[in-house]
Amino acid sequence: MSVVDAAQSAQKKERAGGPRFWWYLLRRVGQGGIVILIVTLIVFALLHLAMPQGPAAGILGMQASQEQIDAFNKENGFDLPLWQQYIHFLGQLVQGDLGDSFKLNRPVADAIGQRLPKTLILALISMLFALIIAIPMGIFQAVRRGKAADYALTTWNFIIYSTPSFFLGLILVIVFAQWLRLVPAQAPQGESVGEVLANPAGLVLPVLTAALGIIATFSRYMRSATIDNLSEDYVRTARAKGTSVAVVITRHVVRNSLTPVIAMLGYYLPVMFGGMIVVESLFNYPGMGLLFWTSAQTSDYPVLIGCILVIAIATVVGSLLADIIQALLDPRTREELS
Amino acid sequence: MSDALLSISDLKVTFRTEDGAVDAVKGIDLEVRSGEVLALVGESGSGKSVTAMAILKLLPRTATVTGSIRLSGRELLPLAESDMNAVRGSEISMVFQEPMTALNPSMRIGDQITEAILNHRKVSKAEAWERAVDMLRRVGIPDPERRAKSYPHELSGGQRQRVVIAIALSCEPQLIIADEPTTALDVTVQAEILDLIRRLAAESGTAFLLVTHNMGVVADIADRVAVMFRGTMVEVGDTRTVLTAPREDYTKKLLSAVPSLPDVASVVEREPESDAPAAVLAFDAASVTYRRGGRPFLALDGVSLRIAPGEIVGLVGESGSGKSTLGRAALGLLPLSGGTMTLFGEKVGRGGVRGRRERELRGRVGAIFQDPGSSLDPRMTVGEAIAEPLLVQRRRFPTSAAQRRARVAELLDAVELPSNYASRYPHELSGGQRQRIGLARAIALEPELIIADEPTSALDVSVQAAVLQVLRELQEKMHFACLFISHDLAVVHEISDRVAVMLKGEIVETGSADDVLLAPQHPYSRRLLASVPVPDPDKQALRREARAAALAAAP
Amino acid sequence: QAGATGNGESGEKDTVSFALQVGTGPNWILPISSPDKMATHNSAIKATMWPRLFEYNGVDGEMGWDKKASAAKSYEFSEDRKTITITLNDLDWSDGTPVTSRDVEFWYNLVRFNGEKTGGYSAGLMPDNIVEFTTIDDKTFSLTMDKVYNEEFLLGNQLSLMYPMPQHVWDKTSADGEIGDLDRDADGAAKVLDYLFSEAEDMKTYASNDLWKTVAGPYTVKSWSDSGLVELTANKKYTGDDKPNIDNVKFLPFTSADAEMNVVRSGDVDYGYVTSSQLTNEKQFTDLGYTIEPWAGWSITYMPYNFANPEKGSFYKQLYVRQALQHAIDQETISEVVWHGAATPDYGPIPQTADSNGLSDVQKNNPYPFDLKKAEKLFTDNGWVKGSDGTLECAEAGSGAGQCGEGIAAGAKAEIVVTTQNGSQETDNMMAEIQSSLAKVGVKMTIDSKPLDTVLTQAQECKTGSACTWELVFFGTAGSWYFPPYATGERVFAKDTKWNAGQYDNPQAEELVQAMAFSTDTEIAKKYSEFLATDLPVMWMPNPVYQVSVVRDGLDIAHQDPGASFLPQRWSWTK
Amino acid sequence: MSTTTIVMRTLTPRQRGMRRFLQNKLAVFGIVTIALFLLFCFLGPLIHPTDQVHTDLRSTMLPPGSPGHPLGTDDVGYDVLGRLMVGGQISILIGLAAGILATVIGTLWGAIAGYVGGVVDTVMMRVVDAGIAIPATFLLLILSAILRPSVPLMICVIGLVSWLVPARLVRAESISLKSREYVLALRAMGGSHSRAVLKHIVPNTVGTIVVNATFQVADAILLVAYISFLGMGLQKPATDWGAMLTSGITYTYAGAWWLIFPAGFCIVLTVCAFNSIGDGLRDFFDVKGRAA
Ligand SMILES: Nc1ncnc2c1ncn2[C@@H]1O[C@H](COP(=O)(O)OP(=O)(O)OP(=O)(O)O)[C@@H](O)[C@H]1O
Ligand SMILES: Nc1ncnc2c1ncn2[C@@H]1O[C@H](COP(=O)(O)OP(=O)(O)OP(=O)(O)O)[C@@H](O)[C@H]1O
Ligand SMILES: [Mg+2]
Ligand SMILES: [Mg+2]
Repeated sequence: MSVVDAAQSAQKKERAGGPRFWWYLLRRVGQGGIVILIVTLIVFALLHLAMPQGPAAGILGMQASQEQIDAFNKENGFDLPLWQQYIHFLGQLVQGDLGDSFKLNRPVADAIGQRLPKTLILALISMLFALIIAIPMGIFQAVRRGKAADYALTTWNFIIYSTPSFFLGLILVIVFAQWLRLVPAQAPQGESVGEVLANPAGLVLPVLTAALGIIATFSRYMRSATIDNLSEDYVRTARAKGTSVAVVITRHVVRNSLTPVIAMLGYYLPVMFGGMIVVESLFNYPGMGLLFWTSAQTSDYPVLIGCILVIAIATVVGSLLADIIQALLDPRTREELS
Repeated sequence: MSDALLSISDLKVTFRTEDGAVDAVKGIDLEVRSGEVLALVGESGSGKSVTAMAILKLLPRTATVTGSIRLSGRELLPLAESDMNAVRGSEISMVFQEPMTALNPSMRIGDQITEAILNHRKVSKAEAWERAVDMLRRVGIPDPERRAKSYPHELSGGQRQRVVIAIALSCEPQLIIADEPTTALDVTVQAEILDLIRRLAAESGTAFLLVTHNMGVVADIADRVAVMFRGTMVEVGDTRTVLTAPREDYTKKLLSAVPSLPDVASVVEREPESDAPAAVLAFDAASVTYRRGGRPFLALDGVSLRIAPGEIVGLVGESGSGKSTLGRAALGLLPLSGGTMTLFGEKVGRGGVRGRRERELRGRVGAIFQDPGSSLDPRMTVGEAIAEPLLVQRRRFPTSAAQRRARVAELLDAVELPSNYASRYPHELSGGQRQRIGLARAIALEPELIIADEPTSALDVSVQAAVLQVLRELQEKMHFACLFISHDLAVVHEISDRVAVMLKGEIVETGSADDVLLAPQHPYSRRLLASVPVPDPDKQALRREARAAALAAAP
Repeated sequence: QAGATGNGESGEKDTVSFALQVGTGPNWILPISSPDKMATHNSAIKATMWPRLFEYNGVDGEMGWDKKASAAKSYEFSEDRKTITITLNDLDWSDGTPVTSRDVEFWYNLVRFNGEKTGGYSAGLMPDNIVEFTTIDDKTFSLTMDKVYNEEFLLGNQLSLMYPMPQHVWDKTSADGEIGDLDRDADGAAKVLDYLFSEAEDMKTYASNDLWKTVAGPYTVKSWSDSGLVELTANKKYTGDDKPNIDNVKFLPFTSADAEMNVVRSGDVDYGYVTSSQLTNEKQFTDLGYTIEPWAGWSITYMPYNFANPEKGSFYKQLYVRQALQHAIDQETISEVVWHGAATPDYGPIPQTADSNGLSDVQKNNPYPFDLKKAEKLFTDNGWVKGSDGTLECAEAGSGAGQCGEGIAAGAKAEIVVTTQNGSQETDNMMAEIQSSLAKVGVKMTIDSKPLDTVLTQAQECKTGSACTWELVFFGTAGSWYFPPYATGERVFAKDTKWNAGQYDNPQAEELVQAMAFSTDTEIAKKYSEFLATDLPVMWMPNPVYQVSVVRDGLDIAHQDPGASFLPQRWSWTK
Repeated sequence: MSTTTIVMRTLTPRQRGMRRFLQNKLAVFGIVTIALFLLFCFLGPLIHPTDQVHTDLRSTMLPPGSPGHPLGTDDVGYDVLGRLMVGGQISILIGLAAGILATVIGTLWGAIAGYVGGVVDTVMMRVVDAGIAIPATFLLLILSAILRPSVPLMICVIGLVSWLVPARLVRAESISLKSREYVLALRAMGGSHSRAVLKHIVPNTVGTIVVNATFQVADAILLVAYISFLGMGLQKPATDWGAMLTSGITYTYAGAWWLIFPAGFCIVLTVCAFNSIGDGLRDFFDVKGRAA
């Protein structure tokens, strides 16, 4: 056996699940930690450079006295030097304490804890719905590459992608809720996920607004990944076995094309959350995006930082998950995992 | 003609491309008989692969195929796609060149074989699986039950090629088309695969249409040979006749360009290696360690090697043995993790000269790389590429733009290219021309040492012969020393004064080219040498036996 | 879904749904607020459960004492006008105990010992200005004040802050603590308030916590969600005269005005609002079965000039400059076109939206009507000439007649920066219009728009000692300043008060401002109105309505209170 | 040489790419559309001059077809057609400038990270990851609370939130390019690292860069629109299509379609056009996957 074989057989002993995998996982988690640290730095710096005098006047409103403002600043540590504030903030963060909202009469963790599931459920449904449409669409386009159907779908996707979602949402509301009166104009109003799910009609427009853009984006990814894979040698091998084109696509190509698409998913999370601001405000669905929006308007720093952190963590975890799923789909990357 | 299994007549293939129609195959006739191995040879682009793909109707939609292809008398060209699927894999199968990419990376190999079986045989999944395991065993994969559950990346190149062959064999087709099945493999592995093909042809009476450009392979395995040249069939005939007494000029030219090792001489007494004190390059117990996935990997393991001024040292060994690593270390692209390296008598690297002085020393070393495609920046003109060393080292050799232009013309002339090529881009040149540009760039600063890493392995034999010729002439003129890395033993023999053999990061044998290549001492050197097929059927038959004997003797 | 479920065809309508303004989700229940929980709806909702001692509002069309909704039945001043004796209505707490003087004292004690902690507290005023609280009997008590106050000021602006609170239930320091007279000493009062605050921090328990079940008003909490969806239901034990007509009131929070309007258009809200731009097509809503009723606020709208700005202060200190700028504001057209009629011109410190006897004729008749020529002339008469780019430049520096004025250097340009709150199209358009008018005069105006909170913070910069760079600030998209019933200016225009952000300082004005609180002269308000309307301490701006309400046909909401409060007990279904 | 003659006859990749680009109907549509929009926005005001500085409260909300106002007027009396032109100038300008800024930063960042590798790469890429993990809209919202919106500021802000994707793409290419033999050759002859990055790595990622840049421009134009929607738009009298659309939406139910659809249409069409060009350029630069 050659050197290559020897090296490979050595690696074989340690596949996913072996100590190398855990080492890899550890390293990735460590890197994620660094990413989150950088996020906190960016956000912290941004907020405090932005408003050196602190948010007190805005928070306490016009009726508050100077003494009350001073007391507020003292209580929240806004009178300390910036770096001390940062260290203090990190210290609390490590203990899992996101602090208290200035405006909402509750701890940040509580506020996010209540809003996050609502946003997540909406995001998840939209994402699933979008992928169920986008993946077959991309494959279809790749197979029909250059034909009229491909052109038509590409054009459609471009148009949807190019339409600002607030405009798109508005058009959907006008058409489906007000003209045709098929579905309600606002999202389900329940506090819990269960209540939200109990009203599927209310979910139609918000999900559609969020999903159309995702479909446009991901069907393009899927299309080009599929096109790439269709020109791979293994497709030729499969065809030489006498496997029909349809089977080659479903059995061989799809799986390999999904890999890059899944890798994109992890990084799409923040974009998704960002888009939720529009959907939530348009459909009266008080989730994370809106929480962030109102907090930005009212300088509610703890909530702002909390939201960004949650999303940053979600993104880090998301891309880690995407990598792991990718490895499950593609044995080649398992190699990279070790 | 009735015994012809496959008969092709007046096959024409035309591609519609953006530059107009390309006639890839211009009306060829060919026959493959049952149980024979027919080799299809010819230089790159002559239409070998297109012919092979046309038979299975796997050409892209841009291709127009005319003529007739008959399998056991049945015309294939008019068949519908579904009927053709019944033929593919069942009556005719195909083995492709690149074992690395020919398999679906995310499917277990057992499943990939089973798929072929289930496509054509009405058997249960379990039966098919059993048969797949059996096929793996037949192609010589150890522990086939376990291997069937592996994914392609877990196998070595040779094993993967065996799997591809197993897929092709799985439905016992009458004909297997193998398009360069061994080109991507090491010579030792290539020899194993060729053995396998020969055995299968003999055992099951399957006919092989073997596409190759390697005359040694042809000599080793083929019953008959067909020679193609630019889409036409130049010569078809019995292997021995074609190789030893070619009729056509093109065949003769092709054969003469193939370098070959002279016959094994009797074992000569070796002179002990004399330590020339004035080595231009000397490695002393040098080691290089790579980090792979966080773990160290020793790619060079205590290597000692010296190159005297004006001397050409060949470096051989199979893939992954560390040849390129050694070359890169010599170029200063990799730091040594142990041992020392001396350039022109001065120690470089850790503890040696550094900074400008080191860069000055480096300026006295030139480099040529394997791939003529990637060794030139596609966005730089030939002139810019050749002038780059002058520009980079302009502190040492101050030059004006005009001087550089003049020098570029001079260098182009030296590598026998017209000077107006300076304004061309690499993609406007052929592979051989590109490699000459690489050569011109390497000698621009009149180096005392050139590191050449597989400078001709990507070229056709005839082109390779021309490039080697230029290199040799330049060396005679300029007297640079050269580290010549190659896996082609014949080429190395032709050009080198001394040869070093590498195995797993170590140099196992050094000596004069004749000593090492004609009378190897180390068992590995011997095995390596025995695996190289020579383009002479009779000699090759002898070598094959010798190799078998050597293998049997080895533990 | 979340709409008025009781509005269906079927029988009695016993529910009404009210859309809360964006970002005003109710988040506080205790009558004493913490400083950061001062949202207007909090106090309106609280007042339906714990009636104020003196409820002042404008539901009758005029700001005045609303006896029906108050805890006090009558009052009487002593000879020296320093002591006021108050008699309480026959109200009972929902547990049957009567509302007594002790309950008022309880509020007084908690606030007096915890002033700094409570929202709306302002040193020297309520309750610091009460020198003695004397309980006469269960239903009567008297308050002795430190000074003689203007009667309207005392009742409308000071005593209206008091709430009787159920001392017999709340006067404790933990859930199972003893009820006692803990509030009567400073230490105990602090602990009691801390305890009540900590309970009030937990919005989830508002409907279940026993503390909040003891009410004396017409309503009690049925549910209260984290997102601010509040449902009130009639207090069955209510013994007052202000019985509710509709049993259930739902307050719906919204995430954006767009969302709210979509819901209104789907018919899921009984009493909501729309942006004023909808007034361009009222029919849209009348067709859907709504009536549009702009809700005017008891407010004024203005932009403070920053007299303390080290660079530009001297520019704004020139009365002719302020006059010229004021002449360039076309309040009538802006109100009519930009606000689509949902704003009223405002020329001085007394709200002009409801009738009041404090409004002077000078203010009413606009001392500085829109006149670009006059504006330009004011500049050119004072030593300014137009430069090549059309912007005025000071040519005659100096403080004499016909010169630019003290502190303005020759060559100084007439350039102003307005920091304005963002997020409102009407405000943006108004600023664009003013910018355009000023450009015609020769004044270059730069607009810097920020979120409201940022604007407010910036406006305080000069006071907190950080950079003092702003020139004019606008925070009046929904009115700049809402007054208590008696529209005094001591917190806006007095020399040292916090919200005199631009540090306006005029001894004559100062005297009038103080007199508003202490003078017994009934004409004092008019003098004050006249002086500030002409002296221009701020740039007077059109005063937008509190909101443009849409009310479902058949719902009678009486008059909308300019004080931005609402009394759902007065609402009724007429069909 | 035998191959030379063949090579001489064929087209250069550039010409080949050009032809392929022109075959892509969407890409041609994109080019034509952008050209028309440029004419409309920059030459249009010469043909249809309007006052886009001073408001005119006496003629607000005039419907299309009113004398002198082919597309009507908006809520402070600006002529809508003229406003589309000046708004378009700004939208396109911000889009292009921000797209280019993002591309330049991203390219250099990615090329250096990929080329240097090791710890530097790790740190640089963690910064990129951190940037990606914060939704751009979130950053924009925070910044909107702080800064005074102006055209240069918007360019910077959008540029600063959009360089991350090109940085990742270029890094990936840079890693594969740095082991190309021409880079090795340069280093072997003693060439400097900066020469390797600037002369070999960056120019060879040009395909990726240019394709991505067109998408960046499209995204930047969309982002400008979102910024307006989120309340950080430009102050009047300056405007952009996003601001026009956002303010027009207020009048949806007033039936003032001319305040909504023309601006919306312009955004959708330009963004579409830039995307189509990017798609065409992908074909122009990339031969991969043409067969089959
Ligand atoms: N899909 C295609 N489109 C256009 N031309 C093609 C296509 N495939 C092959 N050709 C052309 O057909 C000719 C023959 O190609 P072919 O692949 O058969 O060569 P070959 O003999 O197999 O060479 P090699 O030894 O390099 O594999 C070449 O000139 C090639 O450029
Ligand atoms: N950058 C690298 N990182 C990690 N391992 C490497 C790297 N480059 C080479 N190797 C490993 O080092 C060993 C020697 O590689 P090298 O390229 O020197 O082999 P070679 O003899 O040139 O082979 P070939 O004939 O295939 O070119 C191989 O096992 C290879 O996998
Ligand atoms: Mg071939
Ligand atoms: Mg090598």
